[in-house]
Amino acid sequence: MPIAATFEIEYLQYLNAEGKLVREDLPAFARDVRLLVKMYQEMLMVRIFDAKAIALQRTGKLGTYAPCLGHEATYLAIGSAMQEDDCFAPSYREYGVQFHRGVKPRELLMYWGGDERGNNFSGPAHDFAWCVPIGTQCLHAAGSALAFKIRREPRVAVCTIGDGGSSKADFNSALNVAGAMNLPMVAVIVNNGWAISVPRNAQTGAKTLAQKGIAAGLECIQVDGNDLIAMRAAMDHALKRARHGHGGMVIEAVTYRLSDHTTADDARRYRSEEEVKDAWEREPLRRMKTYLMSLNAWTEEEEIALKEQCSKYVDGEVNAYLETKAQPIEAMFDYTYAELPPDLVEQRNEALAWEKRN
Amino acid sequence: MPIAATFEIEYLQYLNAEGKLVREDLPAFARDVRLLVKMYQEMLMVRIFDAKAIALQRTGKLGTYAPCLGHEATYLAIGSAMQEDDCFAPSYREYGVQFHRGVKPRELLMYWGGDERGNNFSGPAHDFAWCVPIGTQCLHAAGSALAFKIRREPRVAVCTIGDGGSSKADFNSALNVAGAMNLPMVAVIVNNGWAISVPRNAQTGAKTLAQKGIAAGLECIQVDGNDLIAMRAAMDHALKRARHGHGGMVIEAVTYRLSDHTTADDARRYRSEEEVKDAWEREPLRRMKTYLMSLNAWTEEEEIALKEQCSKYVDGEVNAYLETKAQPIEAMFDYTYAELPPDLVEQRNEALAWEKRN
Amino acid sequence: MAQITLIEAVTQALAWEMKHDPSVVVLGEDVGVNGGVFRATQGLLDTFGAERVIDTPLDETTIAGITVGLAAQGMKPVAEAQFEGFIYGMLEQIICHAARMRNRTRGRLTIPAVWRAPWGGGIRAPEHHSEANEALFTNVPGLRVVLPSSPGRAYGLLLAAIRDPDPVIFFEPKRIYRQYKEEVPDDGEALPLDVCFVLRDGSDVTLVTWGAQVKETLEAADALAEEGISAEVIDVATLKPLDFDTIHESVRKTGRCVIVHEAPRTAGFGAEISARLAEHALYDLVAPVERVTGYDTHIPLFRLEMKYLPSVDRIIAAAHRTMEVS
Amino acid sequence: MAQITLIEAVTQALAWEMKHDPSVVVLGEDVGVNGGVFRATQGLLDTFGAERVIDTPLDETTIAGITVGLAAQGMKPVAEAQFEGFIYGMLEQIICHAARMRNRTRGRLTIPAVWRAPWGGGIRAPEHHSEANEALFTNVPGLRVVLPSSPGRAYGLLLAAIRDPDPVIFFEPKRIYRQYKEEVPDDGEALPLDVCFVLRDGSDVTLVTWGAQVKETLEAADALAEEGISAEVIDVATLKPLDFDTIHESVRKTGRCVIVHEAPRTAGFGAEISARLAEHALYDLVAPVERVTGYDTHIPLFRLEMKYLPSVDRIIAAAHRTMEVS
Ligand SMILES: Cc1ncc(C[n+]2csc(CCOP(=O)(O)OP(=O)(O)O)c2C)c(N)n1
Ligand SMILES: Cc1ncc(C[n+]2csc(CCOP(=O)(O)OP(=O)(O)O)c2C)c(N)n1
Ligand SMILES: [Mg+2]
Ligand SMILES: [Mg+2]
Repeated sequence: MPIAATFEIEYLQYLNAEGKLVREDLPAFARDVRLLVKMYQEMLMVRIFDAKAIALQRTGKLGTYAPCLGHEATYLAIGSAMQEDDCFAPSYREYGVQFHRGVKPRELLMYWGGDERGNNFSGPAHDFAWCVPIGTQCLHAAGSALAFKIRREPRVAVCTIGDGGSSKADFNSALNVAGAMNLPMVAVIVNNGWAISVPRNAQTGAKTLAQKGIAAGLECIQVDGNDLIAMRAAMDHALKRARHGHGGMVIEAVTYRLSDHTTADDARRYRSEEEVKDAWEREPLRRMKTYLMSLNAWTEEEEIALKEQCSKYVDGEVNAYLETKAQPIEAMFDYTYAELPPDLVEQRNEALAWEKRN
Repeated sequence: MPIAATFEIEYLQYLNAEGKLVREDLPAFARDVRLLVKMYQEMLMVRIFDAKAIALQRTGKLGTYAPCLGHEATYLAIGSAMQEDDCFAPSYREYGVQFHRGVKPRELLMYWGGDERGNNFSGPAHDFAWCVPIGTQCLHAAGSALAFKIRREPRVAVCTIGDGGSSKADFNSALNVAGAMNLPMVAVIVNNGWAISVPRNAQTGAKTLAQKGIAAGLECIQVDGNDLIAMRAAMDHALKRARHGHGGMVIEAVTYRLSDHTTADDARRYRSEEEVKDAWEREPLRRMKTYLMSLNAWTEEEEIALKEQCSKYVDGEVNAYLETKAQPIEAMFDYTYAELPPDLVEQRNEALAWEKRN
Repeated sequence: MAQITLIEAVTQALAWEMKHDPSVVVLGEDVGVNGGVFRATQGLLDTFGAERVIDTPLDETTIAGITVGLAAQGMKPVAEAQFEGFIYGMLEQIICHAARMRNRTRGRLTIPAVWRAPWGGGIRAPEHHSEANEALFTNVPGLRVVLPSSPGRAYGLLLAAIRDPDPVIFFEPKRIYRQYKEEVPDDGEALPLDVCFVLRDGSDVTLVTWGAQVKETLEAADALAEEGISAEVIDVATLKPLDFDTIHESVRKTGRCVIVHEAPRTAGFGAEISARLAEHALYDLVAPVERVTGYDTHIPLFRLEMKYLPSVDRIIAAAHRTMEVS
Repeated sequence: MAQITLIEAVTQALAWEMKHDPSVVVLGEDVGVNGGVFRATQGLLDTFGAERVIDTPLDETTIAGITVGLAAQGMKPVAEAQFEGFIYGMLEQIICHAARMRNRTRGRLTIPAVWRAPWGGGIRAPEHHSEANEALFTNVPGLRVVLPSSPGRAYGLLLAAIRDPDPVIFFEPKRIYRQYKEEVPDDGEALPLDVCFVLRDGSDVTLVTWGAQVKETLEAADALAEEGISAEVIDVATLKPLDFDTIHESVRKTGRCVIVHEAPRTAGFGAEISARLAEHALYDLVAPVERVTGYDTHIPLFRLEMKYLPSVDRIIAAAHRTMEVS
């Protein structure tokens, strides 16, 4: 029978779970050992922040928190590959990307601590805030990419989405419009195996999540999301294509959610300890550390020193967060519209009066 | 680089535009010439109905009407391949499917004539009514398929969707859930080249629309939608797979909208006469007629006689439609809930009182 | 007989109806093994199996659309939106199809489905987990909108919602999911939809509310009682269709009405009640109607949310304002 | 100066603003070559090119979502829903993001976008092309909801909507798109949002309405005048935020109010106006407030639709009822 079209999804990995290179053609950036060390240090910092945030929640000093344990390589690759004037549209646990883009830990804590000011962060002013409604951020990335294209700015919009989120209508709509309009957009599907309690295979009959891009005519690739080198290489490639007007791309980063979904979740209800133990064998930091040490670029002493340093830094941020007073009640009103309509002025006064009374 | 997955989209055609067979392996049904003649007759009947409906609208006797000129083969193939207890979820111009399933022309006219009773039709009681919100019917098909699967009934749900509709979130969601739950559902993308004024290529960067099924892990195929034999063969295959629990399928039927989008549209505003003239060269009836005549299974005399017969029949239906009185005003209330709540009883009486007054 | 919470009453109602009606299925995100993020479907998977307790892909459009399809083909689906703040993706299917199918087909196809969702603020949850968006549904013909406020009413009204031949939006006030327990016989007895419940008789002022706010309203009634002000408390329970007669009867008696709800004030459902009073009870009203509601702003993240939600004090103050007039 | 229709005024406003503000883009289905199915964007593609007059794929979720993205990055998108009945797929993006972005980010990101849609019944259109669903938006903080009722107000209010720094839902009463022409200077003069327009002064009864219904309401006022009843007619124009003062002032004078709208009555926006009267104008009201509205049913297909829409007779009758009291 005549063939109308054929497609191929490649799988990219440089550094395997044991920290050994599995291919020769190392990309240029990966030959810069100091860069690799720096990225590794950032991954470690993210992991330390994550642990402290969970501890804060457990002691009642933070609201529900979504950890990123196991996603560090994927996030660092995204963050380090992007330019500052590129636009990032996250979901809700991409701390590694945000730290690299200048968001302060205290700001992330403020958001999870129930304070909107955390979204008015030190990162790029054009970046989007956390996006709780799954998948909707992908269309913000597409719209941003369209703005860049209209204004002929060499900028790329990057969105991240989960394996569960790859089922959400908005995600597929975003890929489709990116393909239809040839937008400078990169969508990274962070496939960590689970959407709360729903396993990846219950989300779709597709063999890979990367192939969702085929429906939109986008280039797609599946990458070992625990391999910092492979993820960074894929991001560099995708960003370059997009920046030069060659269109959007879908990257499936295969990783694993080593933590509960959030601090409100108990993953033991729905997945086996074995699965998690097995996943720890493939986690991203250990393999990078092994690799760097094999290059004599990293030592246990440096590791210990760095952990201490990160710990101090995060503690400082935590204190800054804890010392932040709640917003005054007016804050509830003052960002609803650019200018407060008469109705709201009245309600605002009403609320202020109650504040005084109590 | 290692390959994670590969895909192929086949293109199916038996009868080319000139009415010549392009492959040897004729499916069994296509060897039954009497069946082919009967299907041809039904296509002709649809075309005659279509013309009369447009004439009715032009003379103010019908509301906005969506013609199906050029889609006859695709629709007949779907209608004739389905079993009565299968479920059909159409958009708004699949007359060929509906006639074959027992819907009366007068009923279709009633709907376009502004009377809900047209949806309470003589076709299968479980079939869905016309669906104006683009793409939403595809999820009704998926839900129906899920009901059949839960009840272990050997039934298939079939939905049709346009090339434009293939961009709608609901369509992609329907494919995804069909794949994820292995549902007995067949989605036919009727690619007629246009979504009102928007050409197929503005809808998506995908090379084929069939490949949208790849994102959902479904089997997909592209078919010459003007070739009754190929379309019927594809439908038979898809229905059989689905009925036997082998999952859903996506069929892209490549055809062309030879008419305006609806009687409210003027296609000359956005497409060239040449394109339309060229499309007429590939229209479905002529090639079938040529083929049947080459088999000495059809003559000009029979054609003329049939046209007259169809014409008479449709005129009878038109008259039945024109003679139907409008519903009483109560009809506006009586199908809002199974039982009218007190509020509405009051409003109903109010409305009736007004009727009496005027 | 066991004492159960509101969330346990929801589970009990689902289990009863699934046991007695094989056409009932539950679907949503994490409703299976996980038993729902609030455990509303806890244990149902083990009892009824994966074909009737369905974890769907993560897409509200999908959930709403297949729910319509299931219902049209004779099933009785109970769909869950994980939070009320994620129900927006379901609106096209609910408004265009669930609410209209009976009317569109002159009764040939009907949608006996329920959409459940945890609803409202006050649990220190993240963004989009604290909304009171019932007003999205109350202007849509063909829908019923139900909001229980106690374990007993959650059980009886959910049974009624599932058995109702038309689509029902069933919002569960998550703030009081586990607030207290009460005896709820598991006898399959449904409560009537379309009636308001008078929780407390009173003669001076009528306090009308629904959902979690029933708690604050009853507390306000207690405080008022201590001052010698007799407040009648009405739980609307079924917002649409509205049983205005019960409210009207009460206001005929008291001449005063305070409406309490979490949602923003402007065009919140309280407006409809206040409007009906202006239209049908004008001469019964001694004092202007009062609305104690969320402000016309987004409910803030949790550090400020309790300042947004109507408080006992605000309800009492509103009642006092109505009492100033005689 | 040219006389133009309401739809031409929409086009004129779009063209003016695109000419004077390069960040304004128009997007939607068939807005390009076809100029929109009602021709609202007629000629814009030729003048401003395909980068600013954008035909999108057929998906409302896409349109709404990229509109949010465009606006967040400094563009001023004017998105079109081809009909109000197809706006449901846009709600999640409008409610969760357009309406909240400023609040969520403490003003860092804002959404200066407009969503236009032909609105309302009475044109013998197919199913889903005749709805009045403004109540979906009026309870959502952060939005503005605007409904012009004349060529001049369509021009001035659309300019204001595009220039407004916050998201605006702009519904265009399609029934009067081409009903009459009037002179509308193309001078870029915006009209104020947040104010009601008093179309006719009167002293006996206040008729409050918006959209296409303004026509029937004015006709009713004429008929009433002939009986010697002086009716004040107010076009609300901007439903949210509501300029209640103008309405209140009028009712203070007349003591009577009839609210007219196409949407179903229960929880329609008329309820908010009636409620505010019950709360702030109780002692001004001589007669109960009246609502003349669509019934609490789906607007029927066109053979019956005119029996659904409020008629001049029904408005007059309601006014008479208010006059019976003195
Ligand atoms: C529209 C919407 N529906 C449901 C939810 C509730 N919810 C929050 S996270 C989540 C699972 C997401 O899984 P995935 O997309 O894989 O991302 P991950 O959490 O694994 O990073 C769900 C269902 C939501 N936030 N938004
Ligand atoms: C949700 C929705 N958006 C917009 C429309 C308006 N509309 C009606 S038909 C149509 C084009 C459909 O094109 P296609 O899907 O290719 O089907 P065709 O009409 O070509 O058969 C549009 C945009 C609609 N009916 N529903
Ligand atoms: Mg996941
Ligand atoms: Mg088409």
